[in-house]
Amino acid sequence: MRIGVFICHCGSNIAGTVDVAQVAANAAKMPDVAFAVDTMYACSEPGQQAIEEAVKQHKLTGVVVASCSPRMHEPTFRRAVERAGLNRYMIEMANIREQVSWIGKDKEANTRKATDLVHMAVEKLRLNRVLIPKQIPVTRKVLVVGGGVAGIQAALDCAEGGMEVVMVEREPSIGGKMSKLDKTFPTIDCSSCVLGPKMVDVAQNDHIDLFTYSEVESITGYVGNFEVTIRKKAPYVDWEKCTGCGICTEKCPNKKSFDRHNEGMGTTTSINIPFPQAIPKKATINAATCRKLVDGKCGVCAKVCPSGAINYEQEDELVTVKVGAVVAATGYDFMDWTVYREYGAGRYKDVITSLQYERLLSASGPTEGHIKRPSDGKEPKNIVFIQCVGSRDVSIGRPYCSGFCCMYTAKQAILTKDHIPDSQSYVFYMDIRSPGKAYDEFTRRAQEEYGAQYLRGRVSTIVPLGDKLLVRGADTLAGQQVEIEADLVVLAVGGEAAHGAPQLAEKLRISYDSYGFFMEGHVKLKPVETNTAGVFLAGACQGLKDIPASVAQGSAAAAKALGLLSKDTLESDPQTASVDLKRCVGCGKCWNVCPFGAIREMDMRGQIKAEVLEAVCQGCGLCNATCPQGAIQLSHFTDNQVLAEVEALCRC
Amino acid sequence: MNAQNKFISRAKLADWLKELSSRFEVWAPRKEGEGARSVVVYRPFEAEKGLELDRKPTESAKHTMFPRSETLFNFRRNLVEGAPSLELEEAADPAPRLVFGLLSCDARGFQIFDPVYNGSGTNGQAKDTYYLKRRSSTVLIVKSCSKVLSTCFCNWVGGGPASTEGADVLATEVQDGFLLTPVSERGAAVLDSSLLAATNSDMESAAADSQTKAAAALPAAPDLKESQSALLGKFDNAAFWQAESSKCLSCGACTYLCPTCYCFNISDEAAGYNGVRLRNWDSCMMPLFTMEASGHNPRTPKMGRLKNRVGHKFSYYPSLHGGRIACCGCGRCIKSCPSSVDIRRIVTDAIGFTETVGLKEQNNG
Amino acid sequence: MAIQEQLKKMILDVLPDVDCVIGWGPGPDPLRGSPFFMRKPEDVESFMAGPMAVQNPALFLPEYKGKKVGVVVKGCDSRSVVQLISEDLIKREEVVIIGFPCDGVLDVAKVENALASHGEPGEITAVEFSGGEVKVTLAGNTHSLKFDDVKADKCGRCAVPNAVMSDFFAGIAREASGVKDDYEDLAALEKMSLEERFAFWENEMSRCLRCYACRNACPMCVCRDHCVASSRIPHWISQADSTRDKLMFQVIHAVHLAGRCTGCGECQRVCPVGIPVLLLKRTLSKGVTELFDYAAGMDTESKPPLLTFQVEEATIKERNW
Amino acid sequence: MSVLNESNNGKELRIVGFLCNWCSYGGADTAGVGRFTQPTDLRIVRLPCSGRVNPLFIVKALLNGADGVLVSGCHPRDCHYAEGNFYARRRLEVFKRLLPTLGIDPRRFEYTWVSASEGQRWQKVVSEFTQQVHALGPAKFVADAPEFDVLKVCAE
Amino acid sequence: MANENATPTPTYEPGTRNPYMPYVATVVEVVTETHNIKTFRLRLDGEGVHEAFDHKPGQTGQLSVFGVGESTFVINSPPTRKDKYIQFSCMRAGEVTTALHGLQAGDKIGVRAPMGNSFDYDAMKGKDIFFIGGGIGMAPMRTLLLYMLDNRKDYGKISLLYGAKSPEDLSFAEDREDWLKRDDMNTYLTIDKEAPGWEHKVGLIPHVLEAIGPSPENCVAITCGPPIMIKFVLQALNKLGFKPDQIVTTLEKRMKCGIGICGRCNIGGKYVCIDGPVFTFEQLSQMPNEL
Repeated sequence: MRIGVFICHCGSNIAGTVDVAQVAANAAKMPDVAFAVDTMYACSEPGQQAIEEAVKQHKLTGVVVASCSPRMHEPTFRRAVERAGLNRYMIEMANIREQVSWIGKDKEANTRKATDLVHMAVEKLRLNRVLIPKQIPVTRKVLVVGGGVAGIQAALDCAEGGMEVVMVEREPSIGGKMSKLDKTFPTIDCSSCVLGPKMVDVAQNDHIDLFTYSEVESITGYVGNFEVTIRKKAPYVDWEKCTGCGICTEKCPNKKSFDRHNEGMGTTTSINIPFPQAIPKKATINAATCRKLVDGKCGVCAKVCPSGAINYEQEDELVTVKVGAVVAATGYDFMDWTVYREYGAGRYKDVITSLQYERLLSASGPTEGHIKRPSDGKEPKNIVFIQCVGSRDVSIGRPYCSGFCCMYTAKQAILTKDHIPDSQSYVFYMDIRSPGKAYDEFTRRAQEEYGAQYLRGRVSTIVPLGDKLLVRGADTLAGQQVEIEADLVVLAVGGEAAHGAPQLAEKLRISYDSYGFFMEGHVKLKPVETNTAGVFLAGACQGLKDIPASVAQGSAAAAKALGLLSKDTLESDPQTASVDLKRCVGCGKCWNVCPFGAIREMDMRGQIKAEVLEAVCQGCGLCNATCPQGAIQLSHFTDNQVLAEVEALCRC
Repeated sequence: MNAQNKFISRAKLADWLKELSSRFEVWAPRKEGEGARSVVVYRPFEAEKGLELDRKPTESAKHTMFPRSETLFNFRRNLVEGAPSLELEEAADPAPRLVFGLLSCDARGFQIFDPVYNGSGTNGQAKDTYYLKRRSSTVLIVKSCSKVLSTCFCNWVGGGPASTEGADVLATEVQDGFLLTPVSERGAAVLDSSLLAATNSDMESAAADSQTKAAAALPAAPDLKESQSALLGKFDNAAFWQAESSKCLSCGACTYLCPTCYCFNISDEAAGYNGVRLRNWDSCMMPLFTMEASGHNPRTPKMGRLKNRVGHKFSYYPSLHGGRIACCGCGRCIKSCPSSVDIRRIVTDAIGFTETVGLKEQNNG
Repeated sequence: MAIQEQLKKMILDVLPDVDCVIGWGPGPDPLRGSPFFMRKPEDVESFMAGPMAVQNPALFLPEYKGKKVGVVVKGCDSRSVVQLISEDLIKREEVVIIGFPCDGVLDVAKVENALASHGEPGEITAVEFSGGEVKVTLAGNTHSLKFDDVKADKCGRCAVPNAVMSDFFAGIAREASGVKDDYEDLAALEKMSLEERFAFWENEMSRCLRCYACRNACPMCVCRDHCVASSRIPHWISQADSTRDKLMFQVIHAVHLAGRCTGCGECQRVCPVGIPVLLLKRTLSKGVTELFDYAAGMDTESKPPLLTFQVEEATIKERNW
Repeated sequence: MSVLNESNNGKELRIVGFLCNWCSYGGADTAGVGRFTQPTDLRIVRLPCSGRVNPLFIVKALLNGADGVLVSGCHPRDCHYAEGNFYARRRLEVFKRLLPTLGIDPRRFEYTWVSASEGQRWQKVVSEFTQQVHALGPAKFVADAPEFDVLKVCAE
Repeated sequence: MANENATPTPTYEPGTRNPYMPYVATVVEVVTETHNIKTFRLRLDGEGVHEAFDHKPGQTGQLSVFGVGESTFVINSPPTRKDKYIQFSCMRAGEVTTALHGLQAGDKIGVRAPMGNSFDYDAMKGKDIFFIGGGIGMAPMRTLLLYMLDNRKDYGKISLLYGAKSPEDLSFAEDREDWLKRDDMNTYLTIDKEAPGWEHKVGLIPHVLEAIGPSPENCVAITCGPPIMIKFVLQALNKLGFKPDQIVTTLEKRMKCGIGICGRCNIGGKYVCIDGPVFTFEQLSQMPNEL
């Protein structure tokens, strides 16, 4: 092997505290090193050209670049050696900037350490092998999980791009949280007027196959070739026949069902269509409350249904589809605010959540847009909004900012004044967080034009006082305690990952954080990718965000899916595990631990062996560390490569 | 040989060995390990670590002549102005050695090595210089056995408790010391020490007596002449070998304790530019011994390997070396076998002699 | 002995349905038994159980995968069988397990050591067991040894004298002794300083012949013919007579057995040069027991703890940096 | 002795780090970007996941003369590969208990979790671990076969 | 006491050649034959060393990649063509061959050669020769074939049947062209399955051999290739009337020392490294069955 070593000055970033010329001189003595030089900026165009030229001139078969972190420039140098005719895996980097020059000033020690790191890279490189990606055929279809605004946007963009889309939504209608909103900030546009047409587009798009009231049962396969089983929950209504006329919902005798769409701000019938603009506009029976289903007595809806769509015998149905990519857009839910016992913990009827308030504001809501407080239906005059209920509160394990509450609270304060001109809104806040186009102006308008009184401080307790609620809190700016007699208290409850998100993540084999939010591939650079190839994220499932950000991420995820599936085949990353069939004894420890199901048992002339599905393997190397005889090796990080690095440091 | 027999008392033995240490790297048996785990091994002599001459050594003295691991040569690769270069450097010649207290079977073991390592296979074209250098410069002082174990069968293969084959000096325990009989010139040369005393006729007769007694204690030896053809005749008898090998673990305990097993492996170890080509003990009982790069292995099942070990000793080797059996009957492979595989039993089973040699109570199933 | 006769009858009953029954038979001298493969009814005559049933016959089971075999097991052996089944290294339906109540087995090395002053142990001509005594006839004289003094170490801490799992069981199950394994065997080592322990291993391992009897006698070694000890890809250790590499191999063996070792002790028993290699495995077993309250080979449904995990580990405390 | 280098006057010890690429290696980078000064003893081997760390790598290093070994991965639940560090946690915890039996001070080996954003934590981990190893001093190592003397890579 | 020792203890004679020390050689050229076969042309270093090197067709050598190890290969250039280099062809299979495949011109390599026996080309004089080679099995036969072509007048009719899975798996492109052009030999090439642009025979070697139907009269068949091919070629030759002593093959075994000591290449009492690699089937039939 003939290795070229390039020691980067990175201007003075490295050269300032590392004797790069000395490192290059040391490198020249290392095994198989045919050429070693220091270079001003290895990553610059002339720097890369110098590498390419050296490869050709010195007939190099491998390159070590000692510069910044490989997390930064490994792809850059891979491309450079590839241009020079080498395989892109015949390069190793020694991180002598982040891990040497920037963390110590002792030039001698740094030079020694840099030399060691270069030596480790050289020893590893000597065992690098040419790796060639495999081509895998793909199914050009995208699964979108979640029919909120992010999912809708992703589905529409994918369909627009000519891709087939399967959308799965667990509620009977798509629309998500946005369909429950009355207006949107900062323009006070009607939410359903904005969202409605998009929902209709989904229904009408030939490329989109919509499964509502359905959930993802299981996912197998791998990028380009997922197989998804969808559980279509039984609505006890044959949706092929249901016209959405709504007669059943008028006649249903049980009107005390929990109204999910209205966040419990009213009740509904056992058979219902969640809201007038529902897509699809089909009736669903609530099996928990339907008298026919609970005790077999009733059957009114079946009698009145003009199309004979009611079917009490209906059962869940499993449907299997093949897709090439998945967009997870499962959105968010609200944290359980009843942990705040000081706010009544659900005991006081007139302490409601902001989404409940949203339904009170909505013309299609239970009060037809009249603000009536839940306890006695009276129009409230003094309304207290409390922000950061379950956000930025370490004491209950919710240290993060939900991001959108400041804005919707300002919106609700404005709308309150619109609905009840003689009302007074009080907003207890910690900080007003309104970074966004026209956002800060909006919160100002709430205070300045609509007279909402903003109090910087937390509420310590709410106690009933007659038919009012006494809200005690601090105004930290005035430096005093305040007490407000409120008719209604609205809590800006913080969000958390949608219920069931971790379970879905397990099915998708993607990571999630301790709040259940899905982990993106890279915080900065891969915000919609995940660590499972072919699975992308859109909307609040990745982290709480407002509508435009969700829509943007929906489009971004669609773009990623479209890009991924733009070709008939995919290139798999060849840094995968591979089995030495001569040495494998088929003990099965590898396939038992593989987090991705990428290893399966196979029969080779009567002997059991392990087989790696290269397209599924993500290259974690857990199997490699598990296999007792080392018959399964992770390419590019083989045992011998790691041992070579260790020995380079330790041989004594 | 005109040299005189000599006597060394146990009390002076260590001093004599120390004296010899100025001329030789002296090796002798000593005890290692604690309690029930203790074993007797041949090690470079260190007076303070003692000698163990009462228990039979657990391991053979093979490694004193044929190290478990030895350097064939060092190599150094380099790039000189971009051009590869290579230097090879042969290992240094070994220092003269003296092994005290090896058993007569151990010494006879080297005689199995001799023709092979002296290039018999290539008509002397390729002689194993490493072995020959050691063999030429090593003095063997054999201690005759006064006791016989149930696993001993040196008499089956032409040996005896006081055989001098391969020995330079024979030491026989008498009174409170050893009667030293020079067997070769170089043996005689090491007996030239003021620490050694002259012998008397009591000693001489006691020694002769002890040797005779030990020889008599050995069980009757079957005639193994037929083993050559009998084992070849059984070569394709899978049922025979399967039964004989069922309990074999396929480990190397037998071959590594054996004074006559001489198989080795050659492997390179390198760090950076520097490397070393080693010759290490290997065992035909190990599954990978004959594994080819293609994955093909002519001796995949363990019975093929046991067959080779027994076959080599009692058939193939004798066929190449004038009928000499490549086993010295020390019985270590039997005594230390984890599964009590008994090579005597396999050979007599093959010849059909088992009943006649009193091994019938054993059952290999 | 009644149990021995019962076992023979069971073996004869099982024999027609299996390739062979693995048990114990006579060895090269009266002190040494031997694994015994019974294929024909007449073979069964020489079958021996009791204190001479030293070896662990479970070792051989994976070789017979695909065929049905019978195996006679002591309690400790049965744990190996169970562990093999739980790891799918053998199939439950391919093995007929015959158990018996075990009173402990002989440690040949201990007998030899106890008799060391009387002469070479190879001269033993008879061994008899009665009433807690072992009567050994050596060079014409009979010596009595207390069985407790010469039984295998593992028998002293045995909590499973009867097979954990069996298809047939001879005699009446022995009442568990209630012995708790307190890892007393580690005590001597634990008394040493770290430096002494290091020197101890250097010294012990320098004697290693690399015969790999320890590995090949281990019923839980899965790699069989493909051990990393001799592979170059991966190249964990050299073939040289290097104490470092020899110790490395013992660590490899121990780490591969962590959470899987049933403590049958065969590795240590078979070492021809008396290296206490079991200590390493026992250390890890102790750790696994403490951390995961797990003992290998007690349950075919359990998973070796290092091949699984819990999101919240109750017993693993993260170091506070 | 580490390679091609002149003696370092015993000021530095040999500490090998096995870091997962996604979290801890990123954390070390973050510490670098933040210019968080650290001792120079540690040399990092980059691996995809802490689950890739075979405990035997650690023994190999310690027997070959490393004075300390540090393994760091993503925090539990944050594994890039979902489960790798869960396995690593169990294996490393069990493994740590083997070291005293071998006569190796278990404080020469630590494992921990550092995320890509925890530059300061990384600085703390490295500093404290280095200090801990320095307090123990240079490690003993098992002598290798004399045949391997030629393999000792020393100063040119 | 007299020395009853019958065998004298052998001694080391100073100056005895160390059979384990390889020649150092330089890779002159590397030819990529197929996706997994490369040919290495080597010249022994040191003044006069290469010139003094002498071997016979069929003999083998041990090639060393230092730091990786040694492996046995047949010398596949004839002694009549060694002025520039000696040649080995290696199929990539294990660690050593993988390392060999990484070599470039100019690299250093170790050679221990020649070793083992050779084809009995003198006894074959005046006879017809029929070579049957499959895949890498062409390598040992190439030496003898070229040797015979270089001494063409000594031999009768020379024929070659050389086959592989596909056209891409055939080695020695240059030779093949020459062999096809020559009028002093018959060359048959075959591949297992039809391939575009293929103008020669299609079919498995034993079948093609039967179709060609060489006469056993005064003929020696020499065959090398994978074991399964040899098995069926042997059946075909039997059918055609060839006797076991008319059929010659070469064996492959794992070898280390190459001088009959280390003990792994034996088949009974025969050591493939010194008694082989060339055997007639007559000889093989008398050896234990352990291939």
